[in-house]
Amino acid sequence: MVKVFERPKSLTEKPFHYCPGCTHGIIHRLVAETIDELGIRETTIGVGPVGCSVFIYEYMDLDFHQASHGRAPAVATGVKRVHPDKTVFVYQGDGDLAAIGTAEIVHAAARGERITVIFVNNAIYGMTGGQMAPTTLVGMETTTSPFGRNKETQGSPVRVSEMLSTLDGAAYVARVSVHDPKHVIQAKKAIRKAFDNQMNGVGFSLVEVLSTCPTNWGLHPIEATKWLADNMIPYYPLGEFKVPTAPAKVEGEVE
Amino acid sequence: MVKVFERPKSLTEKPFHYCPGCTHGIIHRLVAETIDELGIRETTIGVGPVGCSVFIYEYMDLDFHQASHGRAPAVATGVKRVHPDKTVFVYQGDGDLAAIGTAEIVHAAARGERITVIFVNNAIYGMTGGQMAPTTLVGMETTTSPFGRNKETQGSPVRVSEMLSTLDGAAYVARVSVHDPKHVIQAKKAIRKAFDNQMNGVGFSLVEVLSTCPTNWGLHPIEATKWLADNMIPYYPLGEFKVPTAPAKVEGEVE
Amino acid sequence: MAKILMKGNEAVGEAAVMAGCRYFFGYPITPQSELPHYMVKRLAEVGGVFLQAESEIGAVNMSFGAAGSGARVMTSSSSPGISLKQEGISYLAGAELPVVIVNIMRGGPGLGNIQPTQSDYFQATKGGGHGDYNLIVLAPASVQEIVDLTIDAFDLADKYRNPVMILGDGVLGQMMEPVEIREVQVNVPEKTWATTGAKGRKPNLINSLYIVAERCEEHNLRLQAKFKQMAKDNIRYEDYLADDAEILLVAYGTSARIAKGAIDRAREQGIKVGLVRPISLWPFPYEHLAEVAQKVKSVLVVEMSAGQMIEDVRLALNGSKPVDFYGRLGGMLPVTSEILREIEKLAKGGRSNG
Amino acid sequence: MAKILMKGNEAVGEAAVMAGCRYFFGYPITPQSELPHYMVKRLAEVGGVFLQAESEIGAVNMSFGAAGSGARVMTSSSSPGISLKQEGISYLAGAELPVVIVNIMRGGPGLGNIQPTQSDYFQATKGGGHGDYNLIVLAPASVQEIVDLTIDAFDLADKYRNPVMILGDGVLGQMMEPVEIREVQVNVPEKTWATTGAKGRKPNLINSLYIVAERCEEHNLRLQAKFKQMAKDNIRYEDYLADDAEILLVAYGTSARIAKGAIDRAREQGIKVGLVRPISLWPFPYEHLAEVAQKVKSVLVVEMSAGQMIEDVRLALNGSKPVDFYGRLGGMLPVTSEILREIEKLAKGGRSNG
Amino acid sequence: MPKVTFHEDRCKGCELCTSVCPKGIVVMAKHINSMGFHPATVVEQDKCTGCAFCARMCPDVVIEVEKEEK
Amino acid sequence: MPKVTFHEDRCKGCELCTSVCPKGIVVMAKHINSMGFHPATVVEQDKCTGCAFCARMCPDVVIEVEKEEK
Amino acid sequence: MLQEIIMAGFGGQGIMSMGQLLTYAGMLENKHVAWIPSYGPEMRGGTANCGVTISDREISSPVVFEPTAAIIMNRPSLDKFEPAVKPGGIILVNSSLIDKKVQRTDIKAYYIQANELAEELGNSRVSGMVILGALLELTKVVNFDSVEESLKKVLPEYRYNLIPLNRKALEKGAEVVRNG
Amino acid sequence: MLQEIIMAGFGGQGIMSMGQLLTYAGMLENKHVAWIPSYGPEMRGGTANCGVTISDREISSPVVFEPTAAIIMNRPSLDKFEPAVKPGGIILVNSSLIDKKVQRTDIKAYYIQANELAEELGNSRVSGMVILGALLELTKVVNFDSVEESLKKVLPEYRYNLIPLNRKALEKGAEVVRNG
Ligand SMILES: Cc1ncc(C[n+]2csc(CCOP(=O)(O)OP(=O)(O)O)c2C)c(N)n1
Ligand SMILES: Cc1ncc(C[n+]2csc(CCOP(=O)(O)OP(=O)(O)O)c2C)c(N)n1
Ligand code: SF4
Ligand code: SF4
Ligand code: SF4
Ligand code: SF4
Ligand code: SF4
Ligand code: SF4
Ligand SMILES: [Mg+2]
Ligand SMILES: [Mg+2]
Repeated sequence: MVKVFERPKSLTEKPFHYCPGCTHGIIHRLVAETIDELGIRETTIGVGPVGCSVFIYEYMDLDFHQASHGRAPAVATGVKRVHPDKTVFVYQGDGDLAAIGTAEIVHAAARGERITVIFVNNAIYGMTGGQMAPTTLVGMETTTSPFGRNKETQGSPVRVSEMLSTLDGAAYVARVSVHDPKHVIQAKKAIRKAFDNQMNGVGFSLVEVLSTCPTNWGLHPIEATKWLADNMIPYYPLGEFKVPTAPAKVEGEVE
Repeated sequence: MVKVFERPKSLTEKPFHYCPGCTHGIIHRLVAETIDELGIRETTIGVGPVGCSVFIYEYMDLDFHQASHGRAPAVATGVKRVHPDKTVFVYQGDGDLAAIGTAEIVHAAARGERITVIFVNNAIYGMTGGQMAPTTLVGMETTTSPFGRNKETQGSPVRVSEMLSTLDGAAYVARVSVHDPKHVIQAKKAIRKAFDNQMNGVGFSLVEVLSTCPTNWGLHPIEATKWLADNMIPYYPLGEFKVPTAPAKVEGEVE
Repeated sequence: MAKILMKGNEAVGEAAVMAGCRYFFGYPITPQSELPHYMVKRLAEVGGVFLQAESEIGAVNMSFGAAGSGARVMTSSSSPGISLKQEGISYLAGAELPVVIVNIMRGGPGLGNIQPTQSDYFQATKGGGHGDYNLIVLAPASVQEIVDLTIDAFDLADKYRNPVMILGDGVLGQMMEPVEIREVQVNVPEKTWATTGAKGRKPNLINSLYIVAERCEEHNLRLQAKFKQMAKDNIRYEDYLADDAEILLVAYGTSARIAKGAIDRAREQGIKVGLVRPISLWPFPYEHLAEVAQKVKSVLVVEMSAGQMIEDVRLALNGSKPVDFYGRLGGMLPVTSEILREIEKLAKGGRSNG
Repeated sequence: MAKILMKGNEAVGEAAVMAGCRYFFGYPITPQSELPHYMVKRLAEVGGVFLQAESEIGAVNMSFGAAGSGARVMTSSSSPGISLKQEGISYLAGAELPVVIVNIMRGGPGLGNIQPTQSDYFQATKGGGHGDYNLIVLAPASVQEIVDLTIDAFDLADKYRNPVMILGDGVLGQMMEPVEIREVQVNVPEKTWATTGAKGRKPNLINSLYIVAERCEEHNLRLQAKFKQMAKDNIRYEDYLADDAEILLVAYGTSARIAKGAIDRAREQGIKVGLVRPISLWPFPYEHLAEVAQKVKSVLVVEMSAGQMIEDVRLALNGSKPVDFYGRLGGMLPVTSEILREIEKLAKGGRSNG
Repeated sequence: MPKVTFHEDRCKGCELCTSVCPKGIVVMAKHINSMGFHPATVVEQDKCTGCAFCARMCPDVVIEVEKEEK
Repeated sequence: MPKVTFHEDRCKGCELCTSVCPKGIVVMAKHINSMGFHPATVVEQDKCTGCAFCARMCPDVVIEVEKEEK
Repeated sequence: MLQEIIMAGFGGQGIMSMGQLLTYAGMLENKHVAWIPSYGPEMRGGTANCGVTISDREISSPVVFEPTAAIIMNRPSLDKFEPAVKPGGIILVNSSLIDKKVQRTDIKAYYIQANELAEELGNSRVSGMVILGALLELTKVVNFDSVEESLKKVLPEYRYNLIPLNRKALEKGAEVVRNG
Repeated sequence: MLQEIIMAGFGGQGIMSMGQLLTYAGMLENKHVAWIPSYGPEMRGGTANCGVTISDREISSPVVFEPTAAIIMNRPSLDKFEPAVKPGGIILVNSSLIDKKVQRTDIKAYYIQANELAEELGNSRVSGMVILGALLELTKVVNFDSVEESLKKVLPEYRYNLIPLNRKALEKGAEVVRNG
């Protein structure tokens, strides 16, 4: 007998504190699997956000930085500049990355920082009690859009992957989902590519992962995955928005 | 004899403090002309940036807010929400808007704030002594890129208009230039549209104006206009990136 | 007048609405979230604007715009978010804009935690932002007082054209007490300086830039004169069994409430102990404290911090009395019995070593 | 050792490089721009990294990442930019990261102007960010001292794993004086806590989050013990003709230089006046000041602010001596002759009313 | 024959695994685990194809899957 | 006949107007204005078409253009 | 009269609302009242507790450190709050959910099969009200009518049908401790 | 010896570098020196000035409020700095550019046709050096050799050919005031 599926080595034994059915856990696992596959646990440094995944450093058996809300890409920039030979990745929620951290992610991408960003879009502020995020769909009820997000007064959801794809510095940008096993497998591939790029010295890579928040969506976990498929994917189409065009540059090479 | 060209009424008599040949002056004039044409001097509120144009409030005969560096779109949001019936415009440089103010402009656009943004892109920090801006072209020498902007370490210039065009909330986004009279006339048309949109209750409008900084580019004003045409326009193509699709909504109407 | 049971955070919101505030700009953060959650619904009822900004910086600058446009405006956050607002707060003070800022303090430094603290006292009272400026800082200790002080805060902000801060903590924000919801006569002074469109008058300018040093000094001198006036007119405090006290406690907000509990128990033992509770932290009741302290043997400051207000207490007493300290840190609450122990120590003539 | 003539801002940069700093993260702002302009070239020579961030917030958080990765790091700004960094500074203190932060102060509040001031004293010394923490704050008064203190700043930051601030102003940043460029023995302590990849050891974590209040309190108590030690070991000051002084001036940085000029002139008139110049603003030389002041008749504090350090002076003297104040605001410099006039007033037994 | 193992203590009873098993052999147990949740479990283990859908979908890494070597 | 007027005191001598006049009739004066710049001025006013290119290009709003009513 | 009451259990047991209900009742009787929740990371972890102070005099500290009475709805809460109860105070344990006994002898412990009693009344969800009834009986902190009255303030009108059941639960709890 | 010197004029006249040169020379003579610019909004406006302090003793204040000597290269600077000069001090006016006369009688004024003298030497750009020469002659603050030496430190090597001209300009200025 061989194990065809087991707990990745890069995860600690600590149980996740996430709510039942929250897909943050799946995404953590995919990152850990990727790090295991690449054999880079000892040379990878993670940067975590403020959000439900704030404790990611307890779950991953890696060196980690706990960054201030929204600033993980700037922290990762500091880390990567000191350790250009290490793999540096960032894990951020949509409030963290797409609201308060907009400037930091845009400019990390524009600079082509050689980091990998895992961007968990669950269309809500999970940790603080289900407030509207920049990614909240129009009409969606949250604690700060109790009558449903009103496009006229509260604006339209930001499509982060599309926005960042306009930047020359962004080498790889993809949107995936984890609402069913097939998509989980695709998500894993995208995450793998995003790490591969960094190791090849290619610039900034970001994978946007559509994720559920059963608690704040007020849905059973299974309903939540359906809701994601039915409502989020139409507005947030899946796919690769940008793939590296030029052959990978050797670190430090300058045009 | 009739005056076919005269000083717009919305300008005060105060001479601009700009360096000789700095096209900030042309752009100020175009905004003033537009306000004159629309007859909205008494119902318009301006919000100025920190940058060479920080004294715009001395030159325009309007109510004005002097905003903190980069935050003019947020200030304008506050103004517009209190005075939805007034015309609110923002004037910002590229350091102000595209660096420190990234989050504020992206989210004003995403919200579809009914404001008009005049975005002066001169590819440099003028006021503080010619440092590299997010819009500085690759290879361009500035006080903080003395060896020329290095794409590998300092990143690639941000195309703001293209980036903001990905947002549903942005109704009108255009890039124009003022390096010769023909383009000045086109620029004026775009600015006019951006004000018209607001008055029609259409969402967020932004006009990116390519502008010169003879002083920090180290060029004679005439050379500077040529340099703009030859170097900036190829990287920053002119045109309308987004025009309102739906018929203008009446203020307050909600879908 | 009807009493209703309310959470502190919600009471801030209700009081703001009572005071005529129709604009709220915020960004989510624990432990103040009940305030925006309340405001989004309540402002919809009264035709106001609730806007969740992209960040605390967005929120404070939206407040700048709305206040400069003549509106009564509130913005709210908790410690890390308030740190982010420091540049904006300095701008509000410099441009003389009336905004009510709420800080429901939590554990620090850094991300810390979401438990109640009082460790932003210095930031609030000495100026966390750059330049010479002062906020009026009001520290309620009950839900009723939250209502009263929030209403006053709007009047004071308008009166002086200056930002006013309500400084609370998680305990005050989350606890429920009865409050009287009274009719408030909203008297907003005419704001001829606000940007409303330059119709039939010279343009109005909302500004903190004075590029020529001489002008900037003049502006600052004018501000300083205003701060002096503000300081003179707005000293607030509560004395609790201070008349005959031999031991004087000084504490504000939640720690003052807990201190009162300890005082009650000490009094039961016959120890003559009282409390001065500063309600306005800026202006600080220096003179009152000095006066009350004249008659006491020793002074104990109780804070949920490493000791911040104690500096103001020492400045007030100017060496006239020994000042001891009992504090808890990082989101822990002072405990009645522990305060009692410190009191007993002082009563025996020792020094507290809290 | 060769002397060269250098601008203060450039001297900060050169000293940083001498101290082994190879990472600089900044964002342009007057009047500190010569520092990044110098660093971008100098770091290229020594194989370091100069990075212009998208904002001051970006810069302080990049510094967080680089310092947590084990590097010697500097970030620099001026007043409004430093206000924006307050959340980040609180995080640096909370996560115990050694970063040298430079503030070349300018006029405030708000946008103010770009002229020299000292009005960020409170922000620097009392904590402009949230939570209980302290920075070591060093205030040079000459270009040579800029070099010396900047070098020390890196050592202190590493020694205590704490951010250290160099607090200057436009005069110090822009003026030129000779400096000795000496060989510096760079001794960076081993940083076993830094994130370098968890190879053959447990993972390292750079963190300021302690979600359980008990843990957060423990963390804070540990920090407080460290701050106490820092305060004990790092008091710095200069006495100038203070031995026989009957009138004592207290001033730091640029205003101390100008005060010395006034003292020289007063001494020519036979007035016995001296100066204590705090070099470390935190820790403040409370005890030394109290000691020196014992022998004097009166004390005059000179600041380029509305009076901030004066609170620490009053805390030091604890009521033992009257403390007068002369200050200039909004970017104006104190003038030698005006300080002299205040000294003369005090010499005649009057009170200064600066 | 493929084998799935549930580390029951970690299960939060979210039921996602049950919804994705192509064989429908993952169900929720009646009992409560140490965290207070009804854990998932497999019935009719012999029908399992070892596809690992359940495991890939489990947010709490409860499930291990083994297969015979080929 | 069209007429251009230069508010000479405001001119900063940037020469942009000279570079865009299709008739080449805008030139820099020898003298220095109150701000210390050589101001622009028009020679051969009669060749002016009133196109206002000079005025549109002037960053300092120095130039006014008049035309006969049609 | 000063009663400082802790109510503690799992999230979802309605602890917080029960505390608010009691507080409301105190307010209706013109007493001084305060309610204070514990908040923070524990909340997601599952435990929930709140403190209720009801007094004739102004309330000094709303934070309850040494409760005069404690209602305990799960095992971890018993461990946490048993040591805190004021000597001479009372502790009410829902023995349907907790098999452990109170160790201290200087406080008075009551074990109430609240879930069973509630089910007897036809609805297991009123187990909290059963214990609350016991508390009222033992402390007389407020009277039953006030609690019933507050229910009206707290419940939406279409839920008023639940009031008689809740009243019965209160009385059931009272009866149990009255009888020993 | 304590000399506090103001140099003031238009931007572009090389005022700042001239001040730095003098400072450098003082340093070479092992004197205590400080150079301080005015900065800020004026700079873009056009005026530029700096203060140089050279002293035998440690320099207290590097800020020059009451200069012992002032070099004035444009009219606005004359208006600004004439009142500031210390009684008994000297003021050197470039009379090629300024037709106004110094009003004060308690200071000594020198008018130097610096531009004409410089042109005589073949290069109008050394007008500043002419005035500096006059200052050195009058104050003896540093000697000519030190200034020449500092020029070597300040100029790139391929510019060393300019040194003799500058030296001549210094001497010219000295000569003018020596004689008159
Ligand atoms: C400066 C600052 N502002 C606000 C907060 C409060 N806060 C914590 S997490 C969070 C948002 C979390 O949402 P998201 O990033 O979408 O992550 P999720 O919880 O949904 O995974 C906020 C606003 C904070 N900690 N710091
Ligand atoms: C918070 C803050 N950071 C930095 C500055 C300094 N600053 C003033 S203007 C400016 C940039 C100006 O560049 P840009 O926006 O491109 O305008 P331009 O001068 O080129 O028109 C900067 C960085 C400031 N005033 N405030
Ligand atoms: S609140 Fe939402 S995002 Fe956070 S752990 Fe629960 S389900 Fe996941
Ligand atoms: S510095 Fe550049 S942008 Fe600023 S006024 Fe001068 S030319 Fe214009
Ligand atoms: S491995 Fe596949 S078949 Fe087996 S239990 Fe899991 S999902 Fe069902
Ligand atoms: S998916 Fe995992 S946590 Fe959820 S029920 Fe199945 S085994 Fe349990
Ligand atoms: S109006 Fe036209 S033709 Fe006349 S001067 Fe101007 S540019 Fe030349
Ligand atoms: S464009 Fe205007 S400012 Fe420039 S030279 Fe012509 S008239 Fe003068
Ligand atoms: Mg989220
Ligand atoms: Mg620019």
